[in-house]
Amino acid sequence: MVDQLSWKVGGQQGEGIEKPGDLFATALNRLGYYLYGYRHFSSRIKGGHTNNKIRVSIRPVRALSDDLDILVAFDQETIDLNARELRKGGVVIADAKWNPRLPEGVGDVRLISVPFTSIAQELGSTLMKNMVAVGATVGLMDLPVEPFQEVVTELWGRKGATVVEKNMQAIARGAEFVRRELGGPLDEFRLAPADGKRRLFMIGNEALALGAIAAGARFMAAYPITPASEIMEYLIKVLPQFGGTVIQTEDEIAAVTMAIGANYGGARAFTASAGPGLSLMTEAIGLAGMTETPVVIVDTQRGGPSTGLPTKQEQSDINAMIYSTHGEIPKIVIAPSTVEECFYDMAEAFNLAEEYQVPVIVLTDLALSLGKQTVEPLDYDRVEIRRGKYLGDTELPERERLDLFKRYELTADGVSPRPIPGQKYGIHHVTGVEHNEVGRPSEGAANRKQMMDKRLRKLQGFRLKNPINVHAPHEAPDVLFVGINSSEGVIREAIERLEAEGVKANHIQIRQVHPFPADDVRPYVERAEQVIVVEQNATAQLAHLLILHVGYREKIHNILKYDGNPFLPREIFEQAKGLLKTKELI
Amino acid sequence: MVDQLSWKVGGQQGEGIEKPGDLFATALNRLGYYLYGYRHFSSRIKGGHTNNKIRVSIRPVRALSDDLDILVAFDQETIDLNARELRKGGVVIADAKWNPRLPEGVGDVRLISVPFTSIAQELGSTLMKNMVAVGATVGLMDLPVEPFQEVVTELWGRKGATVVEKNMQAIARGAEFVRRELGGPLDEFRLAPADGKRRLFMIGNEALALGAIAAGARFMAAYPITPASEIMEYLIKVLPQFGGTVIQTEDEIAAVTMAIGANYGGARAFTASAGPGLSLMTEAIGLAGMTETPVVIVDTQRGGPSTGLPTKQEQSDINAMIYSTHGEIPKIVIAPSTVEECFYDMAEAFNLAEEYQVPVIVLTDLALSLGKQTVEPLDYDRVEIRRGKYLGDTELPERERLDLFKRYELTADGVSPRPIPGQKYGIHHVTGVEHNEVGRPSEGAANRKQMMDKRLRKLQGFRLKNPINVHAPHEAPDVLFVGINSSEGVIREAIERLEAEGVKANHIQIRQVHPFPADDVRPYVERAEQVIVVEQNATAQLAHLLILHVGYREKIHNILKYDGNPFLPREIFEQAKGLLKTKELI
Amino acid sequence: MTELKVTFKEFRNDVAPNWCPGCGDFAVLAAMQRAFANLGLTPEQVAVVSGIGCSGRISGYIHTYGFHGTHGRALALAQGLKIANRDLVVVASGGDGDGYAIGMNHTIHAIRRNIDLTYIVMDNQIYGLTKGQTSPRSQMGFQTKSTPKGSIESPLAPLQMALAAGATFVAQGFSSDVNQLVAIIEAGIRHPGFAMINVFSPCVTFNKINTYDWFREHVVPVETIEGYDPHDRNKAMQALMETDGMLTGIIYQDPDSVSYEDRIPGFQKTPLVKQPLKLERAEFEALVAEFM
Amino acid sequence: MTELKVTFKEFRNDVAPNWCPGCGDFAVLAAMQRAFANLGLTPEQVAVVSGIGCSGRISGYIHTYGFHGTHGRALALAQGLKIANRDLVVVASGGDGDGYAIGMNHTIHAIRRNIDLTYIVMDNQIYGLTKGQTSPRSQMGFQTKSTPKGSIESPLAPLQMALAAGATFVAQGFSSDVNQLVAIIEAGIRHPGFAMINVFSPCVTFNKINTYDWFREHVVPVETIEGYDPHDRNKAMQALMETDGMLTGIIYQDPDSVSYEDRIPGFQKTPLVKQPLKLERAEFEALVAEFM
Ligand SMILES: Cc1ncc(C[n+]2csc(CCOP(=O)(O)OP(=O)(O)O)c2C)c(N)n1
Ligand SMILES: Cc1ncc(C[n+]2csc(CCOP(=O)(O)OP(=O)(O)O)c2C)c(N)n1
Ligand code: SF4
Ligand code: SF4
Ligand SMILES: [Mg+2]
Ligand SMILES: [Mg+2]
Repeated sequence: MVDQLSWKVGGQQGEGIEKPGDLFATALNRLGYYLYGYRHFSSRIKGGHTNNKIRVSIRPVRALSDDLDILVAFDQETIDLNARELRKGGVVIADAKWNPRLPEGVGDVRLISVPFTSIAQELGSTLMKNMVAVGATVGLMDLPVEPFQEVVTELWGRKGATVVEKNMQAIARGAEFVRRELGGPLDEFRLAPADGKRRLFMIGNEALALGAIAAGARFMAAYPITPASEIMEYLIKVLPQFGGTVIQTEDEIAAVTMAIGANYGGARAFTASAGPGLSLMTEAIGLAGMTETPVVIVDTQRGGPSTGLPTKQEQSDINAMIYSTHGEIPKIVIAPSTVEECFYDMAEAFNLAEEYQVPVIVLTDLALSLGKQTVEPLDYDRVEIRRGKYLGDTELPERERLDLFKRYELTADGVSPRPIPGQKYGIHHVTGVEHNEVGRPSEGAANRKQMMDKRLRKLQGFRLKNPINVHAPHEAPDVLFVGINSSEGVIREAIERLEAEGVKANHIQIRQVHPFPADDVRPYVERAEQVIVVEQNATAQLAHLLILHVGYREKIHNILKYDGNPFLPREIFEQAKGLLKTKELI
Repeated sequence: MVDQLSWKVGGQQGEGIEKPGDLFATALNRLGYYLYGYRHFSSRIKGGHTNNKIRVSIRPVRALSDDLDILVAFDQETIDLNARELRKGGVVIADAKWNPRLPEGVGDVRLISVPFTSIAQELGSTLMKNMVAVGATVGLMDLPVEPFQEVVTELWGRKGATVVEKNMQAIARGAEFVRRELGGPLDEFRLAPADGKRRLFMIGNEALALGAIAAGARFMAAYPITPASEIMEYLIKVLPQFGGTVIQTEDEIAAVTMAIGANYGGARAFTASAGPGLSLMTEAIGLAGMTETPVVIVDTQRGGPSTGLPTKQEQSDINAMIYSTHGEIPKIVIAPSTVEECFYDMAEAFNLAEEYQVPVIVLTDLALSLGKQTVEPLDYDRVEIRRGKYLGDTELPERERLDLFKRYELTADGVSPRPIPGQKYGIHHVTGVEHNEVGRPSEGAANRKQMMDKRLRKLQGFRLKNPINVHAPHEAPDVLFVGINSSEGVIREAIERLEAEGVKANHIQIRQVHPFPADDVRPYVERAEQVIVVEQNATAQLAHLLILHVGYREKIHNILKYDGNPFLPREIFEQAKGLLKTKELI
Repeated sequence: MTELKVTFKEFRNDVAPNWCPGCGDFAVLAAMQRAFANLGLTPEQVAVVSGIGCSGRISGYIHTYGFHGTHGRALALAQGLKIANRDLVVVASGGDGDGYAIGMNHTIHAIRRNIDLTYIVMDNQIYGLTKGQTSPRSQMGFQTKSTPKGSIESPLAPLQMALAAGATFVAQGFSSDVNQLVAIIEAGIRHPGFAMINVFSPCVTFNKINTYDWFREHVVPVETIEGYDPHDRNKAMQALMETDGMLTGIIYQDPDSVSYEDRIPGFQKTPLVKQPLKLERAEFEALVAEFM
Repeated sequence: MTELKVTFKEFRNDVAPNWCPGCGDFAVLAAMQRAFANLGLTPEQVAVVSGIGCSGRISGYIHTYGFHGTHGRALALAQGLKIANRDLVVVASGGDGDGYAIGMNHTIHAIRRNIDLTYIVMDNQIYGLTKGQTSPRSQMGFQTKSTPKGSIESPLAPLQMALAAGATFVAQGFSSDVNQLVAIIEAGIRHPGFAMINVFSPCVTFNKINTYDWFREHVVPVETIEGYDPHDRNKAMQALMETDGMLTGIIYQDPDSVSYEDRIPGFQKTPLVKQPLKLERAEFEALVAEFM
C-alpha cells in the first residue's frame, strides 16, 4: 500500500479526455483523498497533445510529483511524450486498438493494452472508451466502485438509467480486464485508505469567483481570455441567482472601466483577465487610482510577453502589476498561494478596495487558477464585509444646495468619505484630472501637492493580516526560500527533502506584493545564511523586489523557470543543493 | 549692466499673448543672447491665466531664474499672481487702460502703466497692444530696434509693408513711452552685449522631430496629446518634403501598432505621446518586444496620474516606462536632458531600435519638450545611421521554397538577421506567440527557454555612448546630485551656489534609464558622502532605481517636487542645504 | 403645485465654464439642464459621465453627480454605473473625438447592448481641447493643424453607424436650436434603452468652416420631410444617407425597445447597489456544495 | 507560357493547420492561396497580417510573409506596413471577435482611411479560440458559454457599418463557395483602396446554429437580385438591410476610389522603405535654419 500516487491521462485535445480525469479525481476526492492536478494543454481547440496529471494522497498535497505511477494513454503520442516520466515499475494503460508500444529507452515500465474501444463498442458506443479507461485504473488501483457509481449518476443521470448503467458497465469491464491481466491487485498501486471526509475539489478560478460572490460582488465585466475565463463563466452561471450579472464586453478596456463605473455607483464589481488584458487596462487603473474609486482586478498570469504562451504557467507580470500606469497612484497587489487563499484573498480584496479606495489587483498564476485540487472547507464566517468610509447607506446630513460634498476631503489617513450617486446630500464631482476636495479640476500647486500626498498617504503602513505565509522553524536557517503564488506546495516538498539531508530551511511565501511588506520580510532575510527566491520568470522580478525593499543583495539567489511548466519538487531540490553547495553548506 | 535678466509676459489664454513673448525672445536670440523659456498654461482654450517666463543671458542658461526682473501684464490677474516673484527693484509693465495696481505686500517693485491699448488704437488696431508691450520692454531694457524690425518683417511681411510699419511704430511708441517715464535707461535692466552669433531657438519637441527626420524616419503615427502634439504637427508640415507622412490615428493603440507595422516593413517609423497614450500602448510595446520589431516611442511626461495635470511639468512615468507590459521583454529607455540631446538621442534611438530589434522609449518631460531655448548648433555629421542586422537592402542567398528564413536565429548576441517583406529569399513568420527560429508558434519547453534567453541576451551589457552626463570635479565630494531630463540646468545652478558656500558637489544626469547603467553610476555614488536625487515626482522613482541597481540606500536622499512646476535653483539649493546640514556638512 | 416644480436652475452650479465664448457646448449644457428639469428630476437622481475634451468638461458644469473619466471611455463608465444603480438617470457625453475616434468601439457596443442610457456627443467636427486637429467627423479637404493640406479621410456618419449597430433611438440636434435639443434629450432619457444623440455644437475657435451659419444652412429638420416616420429603421437610414447625415430631430426610435437591464436573466428592479452584499449562510453553503 | 504560371501551391507551406476538421477557415485559406495565384503574385510580394483567434492562425499557414499580431490590431499593423512599402500586397485577416469586438474601432477607421489593403474577416459568429463565447455577430438568443440563457445584445451588421463608415469596397463570401470567395478576394486586392470582406466561415465545434446548412439556406447571392448594381452605395445599404446582412458577393464598389496613399501630399510611388534614410546636408541645414 502506498500513501500517494501520481496518475496522468493524455490524448488529443478536443477528444473529451477531460472526462476520465475529472471522473477519476472526483471519485477519489469523494473517498477522502487529497488531490492536486495540472492540465497540460495548447492554444488550439482540436488536436494536439493534452494531458491531466493528478496527484492523489492521503495527506494534503499542493504540488505535482516528480514522476508518475500510472499513465492512461489515448494515443501513441501520449506514450511517446510522457512514458519517460514514469517511475520504475510504473504502468501505461493504453487502448489495445492502435497497438500501443513503449518508446525506445523507456526502462522498467509495464504496458497494459486494454481494449478500450472494443469494449466500448460492445457496450454500444465508442464514446464510452473513456469509461473503460477509468475502469482500467480502478482495476489497477483496486478502487471501490461506489464513488464512481455516484459520480457517473450525477454526470449522466439526466440521460436516464440505461446510460448510467452502460457507463458503469464500461468501468466494470475495464477494471475486470486489468485485474485479470495483472492476476490480482498490485500492492504498489493500492492507496492506503483515506479518511472518507468530503472535501471541496475546485480550481483557483472557481475559488476566486466564490470569493467575489461571498464579498458581495454582483457585477463582473470581462472579456474572455485564458486562463481567466472560468471566473467569468462560473459567475455567468451563478450570479443570476443573486440578482447579479456578468457583461462580456467588447474589450478589456471596457471591462475594467465598467467595473470602475459600477464601483463608483456603489456596487462591488470587478474584472479578471490575463497579461494582454491587464496591459490594456493600464490607463483605466490609473483612473481608478486618481479618482479613488475602488475596483478589484484579477490577473491570472500566463506565459508572456505579448500573446506568449497562453496556456502555460508563468509568474512574470509582477513588475507590471506594481508599476504599470503612468504617474503615481496608490495600488494594492496581493497574491494568494493556494486555492483557499484565492477565496479569502478575493473576498478581502473587495474590502481593501473600499477601505482604501484604490484599485486592488489579485495576482494568481495559471497553475493556481486552473489546477484542480482538494480544498479545505471554506469558512463562511471568515468572510467579513468592511466598506470603510462608504456612505452609501447612510442618511447624509442636509447641506446647502451648492455646498458640494467633499468627496476628496483631506483627512489624516488620506481616505475620504464616499457617498454614492443617488444620495440627496452627497453631490460631488469625480475626475481623473487633478482636483480639489469637492472633485473639481484644479491646477493649483498647493492643492496638487496636498492631493498627491493624501492619495499616497492612504497606503502608508498598509499591511495585510497575513502579508506573508511563514514556515520558519529555524532561528538561524541555512537558507530562506521565498516564493509567490502556486509554488508554495512545491517549495515545501523540496524543503522536506533538503531537511532530510540536514539543511535547515525556512520558507516564506509573499502574499502582499505591493506595497511590499519589507518589515515582515526583513527579519527572515536577516536570519538566513542565504536566500533563494523561487519564481517562474526570467528576470527574477520577486528577487529584485527583495533587493529593493529589504536589501541583502549578496545573500539573494534565484531559482528561475520560464519554460511554461510548473516547478517539480526535484527541480527546486536539486538546484537549491547546487546553490547551497557553492556556499559549502552541504 | 547685467549679464542676465528674467522677463515674463502674462495674460488670458487664447488672447494672443504668445506673440509678444516669441517676438521678444526671437529678437534677443538674434542678438546672440542665450534664452530659456517655460510656458505656464492650462488645459483650456480661452481664458485662464497663462504666462511665458524667459531668461536671457550672455552665457548659456538651462534653467529658470528664481525671480523676475520684468513682468509684462495684460491683465490685473497677471500682476496678482506674479508680482511676488519680482526681485527688489523689479518692474511691472502693464496696460494703463485697466488701472493696474500692485497687490498688497508687494515690496520694492515699480509699476509702469503704459497705454498699450490707446497707443494701439491710435495706430489703428487694438491687436497691436502686444507690440506696444514689447516696445515698452525695448525701452526699459534699452534694446536696439533692428532685430525687432527683422522679426516683425518675417511675421507680417506677407501682409504688406504698412502692417510691418504699423507694428514697428507700436514698438517704437511703447519704447518711447517707457524711456520718457524712466527719464533714461536704467542700468540694472541693460544687458551686457551678447556675441551676436545666430543660434537655434527651439523647443525639445522640435528637436525630437528633427532627430527623427535626420535618422531617416519618414512615417509617424500619432494621436494628439499635450505635451507631445508639436512633434506630430511639425512633422506634418515637414515630412511631405521628404516623401514621408504622418497619420493621425484613431487612438494611441493604433498609432504605436502602425509604427510597429511600418518598422516590420523596413521603414523607420515612430510614435509620440504622453502618459495616457503610453499607458494605452502597453500591450503593443510587448508585441514589439516579443516579435523583435524595432520601434521608437516618445513619452513626453506631464503631470499624472490619469489625466492629471496635462499642462504641467512632472517626471513620474519612469517606472511605468521601464516595467510596463506583462511578461518580460528587452526594452531601452533613454532620457535626454537638453534640447540638443533630444535631437541626438532621438536620432540614436532609431539606431538602437534596429541594432537591438527592441522598442526604444525616448523619455522627456514637459519642461524639456515645450520649453523654448537657445540651442547649440546641431551637427549633421554626428548623426549616424546604423541598422544592425537589417538585411532589407541585401541580396539574400537563394534557398529552398519552404526553407523559411531564420528570422529568430539563435545567435551569440541574441540579435538575428532581419529581412523585410518583399525580399525573395527572406520569407518568414512573425508572431507575438512564442515561436521557433523561423517564427512559427511553438510551445516546446526547450525552445521557449532558448528564445527567452535569446531575447534577454540582446541587452546584456548594453551601454549608450553616454549613459550619464557627468559633471564631477571632485574626487571625494560631499554630495552627488543625480537628476534626469530637464533638471540638468537647474541642478547645475544650485550646485554653483552650494560650491560658493564651500560644498563639494558632483552631478550626474541619467540618460540611460533602462537597462540601468549601474557600473557607470556606481563609482560616483561610492565616492560621494551623500547622494541627493532630484526628481519631479512623489515616490522617488529614480532614487529607487539607484537603490535597486547600485545600493547605498543609507546615502540616498531626495529632493522631490510634484506640484506641476519645474524646479527653481533656489529650491534645490535650499533643500540641499537642509539635507546637508543634517549630515553636518555645512 | 408650482412650488414643487423643478426648474433648470436646480441643475446650475457656480462654476463658470471654461469654454470659449460662443462655444456650442453652452447650449448643450443648457438643454441638458432644461430637459432634466422638464422631466421633474432632482439633481441627485442624475449622473453625468463625460469623456476628455472641451466637451468633456460638461460634467463639472452641471449640478448633478458627475464623473469626468478618461478619453473615450465615458460610455464604459456609464454602463457600469447604470448596472450598479438602475434607478439613476445616467447621461454620458463627450466630443466627437472622444466618442467617434478613440471611443468609437465603446459607442458601437453600447448601442448594441441597449442599456438605458442617454449619450450626447458634442460634435464640432474637430479636436477642440488639443487645439484644432482633424476629427473623424471632419470633412474631406478640411484644413487643420494636423491636415494643413486638407483631410484625406472620409468622415464618419455616426448616426448611420448607430442604425447599423442596431440603435433603438437615434437623434440629432444643433446648438442653435435649444428647444429642439431639449425635446430630444427628454425623449432620449424617457426611451427605454440606449439613446444616441449627436449634436452639432460648433467650435468657434478652431472650426471656421462648420460654423453656426454653415449648420443653419445645411441641417434638415425631420419636420421638413413630408410624412417622416421615425419608427422605420430602413427609411431612417435612407433619409440619413440622402441628407448626408444632416437630418435633425428624432430620426429613429424603436417603439418596442426593451432595455438590456430588462433582458438580463434574474436581474431585479431593485438596483444592485441596494441589495445586500452578504450571502446567507445557506446560500453560501449551497454554492460550495457544488464542488464536493 | 504555362511554366510561368503561378499556382496556388506556391502559397502552400508545410504546416498542418491546427483548425478543427471541417472548420470554415480552411476554405478561406484555400481561397486566399488561389486568389494570389490567379493574380500572378509571388509569395514574397504578399504579406498576410492576422489577429488572434483560431482564424488568426492563418498567417502561419500560407507561404507568404506573415505577421500574427495582437488581438484586434491586425489592421493597424497592416496599415503601417502598407505605408512603409506600398509595393506589397497586404492582406489583413482575423475573426469576428478580433475585427468586430476588440478591433472594431480600427476596422472603422481603416475603412475611412481607405489605404489599399484587403481585410478578410472569418465570421463564425462566435469566439472559437477561447472555446465558444458569444461574439458581436452572435444572434440574439444565441446560447453560448457566456450566454447560457441566450445572447441579449443585438448583433452587429458589419457590412452596413462599413458602408456607413464610407467603405469603397464591401463584399461577403461563404466558406462553402470557394469560387465566389476567390473572385471576391481577387477583386478586393485589385481594388485601389480598402476592401472589406466578411466571410461566413462556420465554426463546426462551437456554433451549432450557424452551420454550413444554416448559411446555405440563408445567404442571398447578389446574382439572385435582379439588376443588382454594386456601384450604388444607397442601394447596397438597402439590399443589406433587406436581406438582414445575408447578401453575398461584391456588394458595393466605388469605381472612383482613390487610395489613401494616392491622396497623401508628397507621397511617392517608390515605397518609403526604398527611399534613402539619410538627409542631404543641405536639406538638413535648410530645416535647421528655420529655427534661427
Ligand atoms: C488617451 C488620451 N489620448 C489623448 C488625449 C488628449 N486629448 C484630450 S481631448 C482630445 C480630443 C478632443 O476632441 P473631442 O473629443 O472632439 O472634444 P472637443 O474638445 O472637440 O470637445 C485629445 C486627443 C487624452 N486626454 N487621452
Ligand atoms: C487582449 C486580448 N484579450 C483576449 C484574448 C483572448 N482571445 C484570444 S482569441 C479571442 C477571440 C476569438 O474569437 P474570434 O476573433 O472570433 O476568432 P475565432 O477564434 O472565432 O476565429 C480572445 C478573446 C487575447 N488574446 N488578447
Ligand atoms: S476650443 Fe472650440 S470646442 Fe473648445 S471651448 Fe473653444 S469653441 Fe468650444
Ligand atoms: S473551434 Fe471553431 S473556429 Fe476554431 S478551429 Fe475549431 S471549428 Fe474552427
Ligand atoms: Mg470635437
Ligand atoms: Mg469568431
